[in-house]
Amino acid sequence: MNGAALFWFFAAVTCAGAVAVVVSQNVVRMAVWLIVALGGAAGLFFQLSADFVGATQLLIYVGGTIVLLIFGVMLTASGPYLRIKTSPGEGFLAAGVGLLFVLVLMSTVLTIDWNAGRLKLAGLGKVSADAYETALHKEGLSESDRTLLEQAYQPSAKADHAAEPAPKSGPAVAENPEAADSHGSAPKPGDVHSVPAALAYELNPGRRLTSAEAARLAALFGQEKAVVASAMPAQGDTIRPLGLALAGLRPDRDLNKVHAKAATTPGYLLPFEIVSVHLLVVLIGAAYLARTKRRRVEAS
Amino acid sequence: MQPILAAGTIADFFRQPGTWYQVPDLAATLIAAVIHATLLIHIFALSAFIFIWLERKVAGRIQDRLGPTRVGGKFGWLQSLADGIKLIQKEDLCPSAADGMLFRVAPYIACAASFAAYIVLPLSDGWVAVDSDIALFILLGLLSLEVVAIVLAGYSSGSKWSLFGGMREAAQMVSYEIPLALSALIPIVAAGTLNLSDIARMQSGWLVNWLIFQNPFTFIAFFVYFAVATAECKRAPFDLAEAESELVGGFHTEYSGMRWSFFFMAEYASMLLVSIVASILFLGGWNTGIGPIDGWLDGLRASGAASPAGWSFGSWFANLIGCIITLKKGALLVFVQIWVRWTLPRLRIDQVMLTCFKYLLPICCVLFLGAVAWPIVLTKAIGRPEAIDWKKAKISKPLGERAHEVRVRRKAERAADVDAKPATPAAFRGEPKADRGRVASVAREEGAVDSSRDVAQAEVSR
Amino acid sequence: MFSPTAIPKFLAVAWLLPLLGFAVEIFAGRWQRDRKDRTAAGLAVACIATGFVCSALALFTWGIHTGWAALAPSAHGEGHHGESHSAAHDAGHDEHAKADDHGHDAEHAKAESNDEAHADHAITGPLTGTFYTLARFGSLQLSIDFYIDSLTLVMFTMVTFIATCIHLFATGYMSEELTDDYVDHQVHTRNGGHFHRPGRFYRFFAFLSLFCFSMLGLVIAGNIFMVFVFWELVGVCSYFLIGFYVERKSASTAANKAFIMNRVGDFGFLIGLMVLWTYFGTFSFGAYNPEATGYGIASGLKVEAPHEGEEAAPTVATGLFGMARGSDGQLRIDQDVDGVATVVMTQADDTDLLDAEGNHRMIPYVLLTIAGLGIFAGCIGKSAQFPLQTWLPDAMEGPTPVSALVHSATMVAAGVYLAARFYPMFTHEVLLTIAYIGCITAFVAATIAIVATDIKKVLAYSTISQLGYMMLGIGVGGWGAGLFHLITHAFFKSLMFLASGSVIYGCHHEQEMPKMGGLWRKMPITAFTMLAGVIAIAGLAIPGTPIAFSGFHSKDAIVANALAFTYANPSHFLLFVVPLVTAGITAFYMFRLWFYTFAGKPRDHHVYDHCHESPRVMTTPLIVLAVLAAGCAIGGEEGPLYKLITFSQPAGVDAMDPPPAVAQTTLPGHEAVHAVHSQAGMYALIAAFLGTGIAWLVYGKGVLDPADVKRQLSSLHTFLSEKWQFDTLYDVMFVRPVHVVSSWCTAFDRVVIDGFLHFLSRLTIKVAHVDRRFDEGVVDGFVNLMADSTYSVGRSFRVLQTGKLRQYVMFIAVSVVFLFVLVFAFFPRGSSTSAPEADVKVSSRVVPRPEVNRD
Amino acid sequence: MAGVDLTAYLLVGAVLFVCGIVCMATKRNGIGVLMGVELVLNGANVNFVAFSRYTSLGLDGQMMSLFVIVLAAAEAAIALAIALNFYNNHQTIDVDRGSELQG
Repeated sequence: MNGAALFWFFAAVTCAGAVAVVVSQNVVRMAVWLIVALGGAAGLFFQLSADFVGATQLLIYVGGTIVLLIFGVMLTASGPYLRIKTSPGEGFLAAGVGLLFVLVLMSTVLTIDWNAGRLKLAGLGKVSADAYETALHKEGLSESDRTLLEQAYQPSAKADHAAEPAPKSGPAVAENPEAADSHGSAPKPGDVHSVPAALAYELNPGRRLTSAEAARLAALFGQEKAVVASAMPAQGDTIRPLGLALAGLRPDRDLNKVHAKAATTPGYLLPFEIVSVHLLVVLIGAAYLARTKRRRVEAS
Repeated sequence: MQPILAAGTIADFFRQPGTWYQVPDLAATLIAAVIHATLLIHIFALSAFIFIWLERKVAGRIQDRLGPTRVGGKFGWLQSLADGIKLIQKEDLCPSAADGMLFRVAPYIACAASFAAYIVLPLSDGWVAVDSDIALFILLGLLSLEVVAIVLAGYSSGSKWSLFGGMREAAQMVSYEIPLALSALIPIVAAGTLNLSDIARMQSGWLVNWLIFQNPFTFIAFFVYFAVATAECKRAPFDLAEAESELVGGFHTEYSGMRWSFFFMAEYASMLLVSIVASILFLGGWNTGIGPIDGWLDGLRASGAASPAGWSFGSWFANLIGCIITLKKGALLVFVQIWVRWTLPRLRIDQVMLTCFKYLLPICCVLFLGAVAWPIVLTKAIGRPEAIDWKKAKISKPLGERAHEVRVRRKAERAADVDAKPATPAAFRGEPKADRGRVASVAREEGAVDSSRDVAQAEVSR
Repeated sequence: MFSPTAIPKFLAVAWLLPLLGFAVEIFAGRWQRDRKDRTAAGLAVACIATGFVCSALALFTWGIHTGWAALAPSAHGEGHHGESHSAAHDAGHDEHAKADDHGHDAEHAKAESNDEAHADHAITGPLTGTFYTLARFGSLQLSIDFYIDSLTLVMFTMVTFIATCIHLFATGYMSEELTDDYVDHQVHTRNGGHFHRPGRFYRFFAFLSLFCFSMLGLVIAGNIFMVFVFWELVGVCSYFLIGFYVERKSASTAANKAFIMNRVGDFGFLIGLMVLWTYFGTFSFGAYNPEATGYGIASGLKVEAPHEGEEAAPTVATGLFGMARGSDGQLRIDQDVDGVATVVMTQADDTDLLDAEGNHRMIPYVLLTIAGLGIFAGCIGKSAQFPLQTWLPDAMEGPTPVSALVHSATMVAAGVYLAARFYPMFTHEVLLTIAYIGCITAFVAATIAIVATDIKKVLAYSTISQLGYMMLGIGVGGWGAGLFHLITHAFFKSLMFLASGSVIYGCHHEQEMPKMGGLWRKMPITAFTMLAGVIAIAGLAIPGTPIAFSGFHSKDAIVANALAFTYANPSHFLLFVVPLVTAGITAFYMFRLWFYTFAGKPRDHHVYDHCHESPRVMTTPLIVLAVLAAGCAIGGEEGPLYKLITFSQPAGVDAMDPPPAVAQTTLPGHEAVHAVHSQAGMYALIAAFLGTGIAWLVYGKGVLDPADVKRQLSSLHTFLSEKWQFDTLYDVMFVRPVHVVSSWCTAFDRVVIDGFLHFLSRLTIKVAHVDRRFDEGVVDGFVNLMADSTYSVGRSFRVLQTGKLRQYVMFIAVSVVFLFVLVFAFFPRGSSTSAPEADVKVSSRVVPRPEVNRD
Repeated sequence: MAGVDLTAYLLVGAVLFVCGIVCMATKRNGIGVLMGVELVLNGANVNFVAFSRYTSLGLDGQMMSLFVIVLAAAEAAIALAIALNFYNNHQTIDVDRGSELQG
């Protein structure tokens, strides 16, 4: 509960800060509100157990970039408390467009079932009919689970296509041999032929799933680990994997791999180098651009 | 262990099911937060209280006079209190030329930034509000927020003196953050972690275990860090932002009363903060530096961790001693800062920037390279482990070994933590944890333990 | 120290010291304190004087080792040539016998001929050897060789001695250059002033040193290649020195003229060189041992002193002289069936040389003649013989010491020396050519000298004339006589030049004799030393007594040879008559010069009043030279000098017995010459006295007014003062034809080639015009069309380009929203969203397909 | 927990993003435009981190956000230098005055 409260608190702070940035007319105040917004975003990062990103946000954004911006404000202010006002018409137009934009984005966010993607990646986007039936008729299945199962899945229109590429060993779960390995109730290869209806079930796009429902579904299919294993660890201890990734190693991917023989996941060594060089170049370039120049003689 | 904003063990305490003091989750969190904040604010406020008095006394002694004696108390220790009362009584002025909102909010930002950094500061083993793996990083990030307050104060005052002070402060702080981070990075490189508790833990034992004596580069880095930290707190000889002789008072020229004093509380709090960080990074943190005593205290702490309640009086006592030691070390360094202020003349602003970019920054870079190369050179080329049998000598163990021990200990504690409460219901652990998936976390722990075991085996075989 | 091997060493030191001096002096501008520093001159004098000492030592050593055989009174008591030579041979045989007595065999004695124990009388022939081998290309060896016989030694001593005197004199004469601001009065700047420049004292001496080095190198040279190199070095040095006053137009022109004239001669020289190399395959003069010579210093100083009559070791190849003529000194001429004459080459042991096929190696007689003529062409250029004589008078533009050096010891002597050196290679035809050339030169120059008024010009023409004498002497078989005259002439001519220099110096650079007169009162030493020189060159003597100046003896020898030659070949009587007449003219113009300058009354009081005697540093050399000019040839043909020279005369060449079919002339032998000697001497003396008398009458006594004579014979006078119109002749013969040809070439160039090019260019322009129209009309039109259309399209779109950043952001936002709406409207989210399809799927679930072949 | 899942974070990100866009579109002050850019970048960052937490994106999301933060700092430095140049040339920071490229 406290997590949710903190989220709403930070979300409110972030959004309020962002809106205040848009609304306020004084640049320095804008900067202050930007600090608020970015600090709130940092809080959100902490809340998302991305400690390092949050701290980086604080250090670089709030402590560095904003100070730089304020610095710029001071250097470019032709008078104290400079205000350059926007015309009301423009303001209204921008507000309208912004509203439209936010509506578009929100509708997109809200209409997409994000958990469907997760389940698909875990191999539960399309399950075989017998797996589905097995899960549906498991002993002690609660009513809510049953409803969830029925609502979340619908028969696949392309069952024949889905069945064809199934592996010879015959686990019924389509398209995902890894999932089949850990499928506790998978039928033995011998009785494959005895199953009469080999139709598959796929996720129902009309039913949006919450995270909890997705986790529950995964648990029902015995895929609990697979669904969450690829997500970030719950703890905030992200610096070591991040550092290793920057050094070109991905233990978070490679250690949890089912197939040990698979190629190791590439890290971020090259982007890291590129960004470092880029930063250096940028710093030099900024110093060059901002250096004191001989002021041109005013031509009238 | 947790998202750092979840309030840790105190909250857990109030969530304990079946007890009379069980409160709802949100309330528990709030209570824990308040308790933590109260504790920290005491350090924050008291440190200012004491150090302002100390500053006056030290200044007096250095200037061959007594310093405050009249207001009351022995050695005039009530002077700060009297000052505080006076400041509270003063009118809260806001100049008409000022940007009122920013003018009023700036001191709070300064205080908040300085105070927030205490969140991740361990005063003793486990006595930390948020035990984060990137504690030092967060600390530096929060500390860097203070500059925003200074700049805002300078800008919003509507005065040239303030504006100049703010600009200077902005330039100085942004510049000095680079050598500060770099010099703090040098013990980090040696220790291999950003977790301040772990860093302090691995310095347990004899004096030579302190990171300042780890290698020549950390030794130099300590002094560099201390100088840069002094600049970061805008202390003399780097106090250009408030240079009285030229800028009247710099960014706080227009302030009065409590708002004015907030800046100084923030300053003294920052001084104590960077000093404690220095003591943790270089000077052993809460460790005494005497092997047997440290060993005894560590044993007491371990007994607390091993007990079913999670703590014991012994561990509490050991931590109290550790806390006192930490604060003493910090106070000593603060005293050095005060001493420096009343001894050295102030630099010019261009000299300040020159010192940073032409001297401190290159020195830090060299030190960093040296610190990185040191273990390679020492263990590969010179062969330090073979040269002296550290285990037999029992003076010190190689740092890598110590760090490994600390890591293994932490893993074991975590595993024990998980194992000790297998039946804890999800409600007790809080909704977010359930959301994150306990099984996954356990699996990850196993993986982590496995990997650390692999490392240990590799070391053994080597 | 005085072993035979020391001789080349002494000479090498004498030769290289001036080079060292040059190398140091040329940088004197750097190391000297200022322009007034005389160090360079001192160094130059020291070098050349040391060289003289070394040369004298070498001569002395040589004398020891020949037992002064050259000077010993011969058995016949009359200094007979052949006799003296055979005496030398006898001495060689004696030595040989002595060696046998010591128990050594012949070869052994030869091998150890360098050994001091056996070397007391070892030297009878030339010393040959190699200082340094530069390179070897197959059989061609380029090396620094030496070829030392008595001629070489005498030349060395003479050159170094005279050069020393001239150097000494020059230190006084050139002292005007010892300044930072030398004013050249003969060069006028555009603003009417005179040309100012820093003094070039040191540079003058540097070039003098280099000049001496070159000349000495030429003399010591042991092969013809080396001769050529130093030949050219001498030329370039004379170029530097003649053009010393480079700012004067006349001086630089004269330097160019000298250089170019010499090139003409050198062309012939090169042809001769190539012919010789092609047929003989060696450049070397004397015998050398190809196996004994390596490269570098290690190869140095290998002295070969072959004895006549001894068997030469087979490894010893024979030099040019030995190959052309056998040990008897005769050409071995063969005639094949076609009557083509060839000369068979021999080895040192008189066996025939064989080529690779085993045939006799031989050279066609004609080619040998051509080679000789070529070599002599070089001598013509260098010694200013007809027809290349015109450069020498112009060369007077150089400082007087240079003139003295050029005219006496170095440059012009080089030609005569080379002609003498190559004497064995010359056939009869060549010798005859030499004789005639010399004869013509002597006469022409002498006549011009009569009318010359410039004191140095007179001397210059007399030089040419005397050189002609020398050539004549060599040409008529008087090898010794020619060289004898060369040496004596060197002394008195250098004396006279230095004396004239003294006059010029004393008269402040006044060179015109008509402005002088009576100067002997002012400068007695100069006047009387000059008089000694004049007497010497005129060949005066007191009849019946041995009292005679050097010129008498040497000229007497030449005239005697010419007379003997004329007796032997009556058709060539001119070769006697003309020199005789010339001898009279010589006496005339020389005394004319002396009387003009020193005797009589001063004609120009301005000059007279300001002139003065020269300082002692200049007069001392004059006195020394005067003594030598008078007495160097003491004893005449029985005297030491003549004997020394003729000691190394090529054996037998003066009395060849040629096959009549080949050679048209006969050279007189010694006997013949000796027979006519007193007769010829008398003729010459008479001629000299005649000339002297006329000169005294005209210029001394003033019996005849020269101006009257000049008026009477004005056309002749003009002809003579125009130098026989030689310059005009060359102008007509060479310069104008070249101009004409070049004008033809210009016309061809202008009309044909330029015309063609102009046509091409006009054609190109025409084409370009057409192309331009196409380009402007079609290509540009198309491009412009495109550009215009693009431009108009851009214009229509420019409204959108507001330049306002915020509006662009707004555009982006609006377009994104628009795109979203578009996508949502026209691209629904996949097929499964539509309800009917879902129904279909449900129905499909009802009717499951049977599973087929899941394996 | 009801309500707080990926969608909530994405909505916050959307708000930040749109605020940034609107800020860019309305602010005449050049530095205000820069702040809008920062907001937009932060909206994206929130999305990245949220995806990293709630989807299989994992570490890559955080890594991307790190890169974005660092590059945004670089961008701010450059943009500030440009703004200073702009100010030097126009004596104001009003971006509407810099319309030399108007068509």
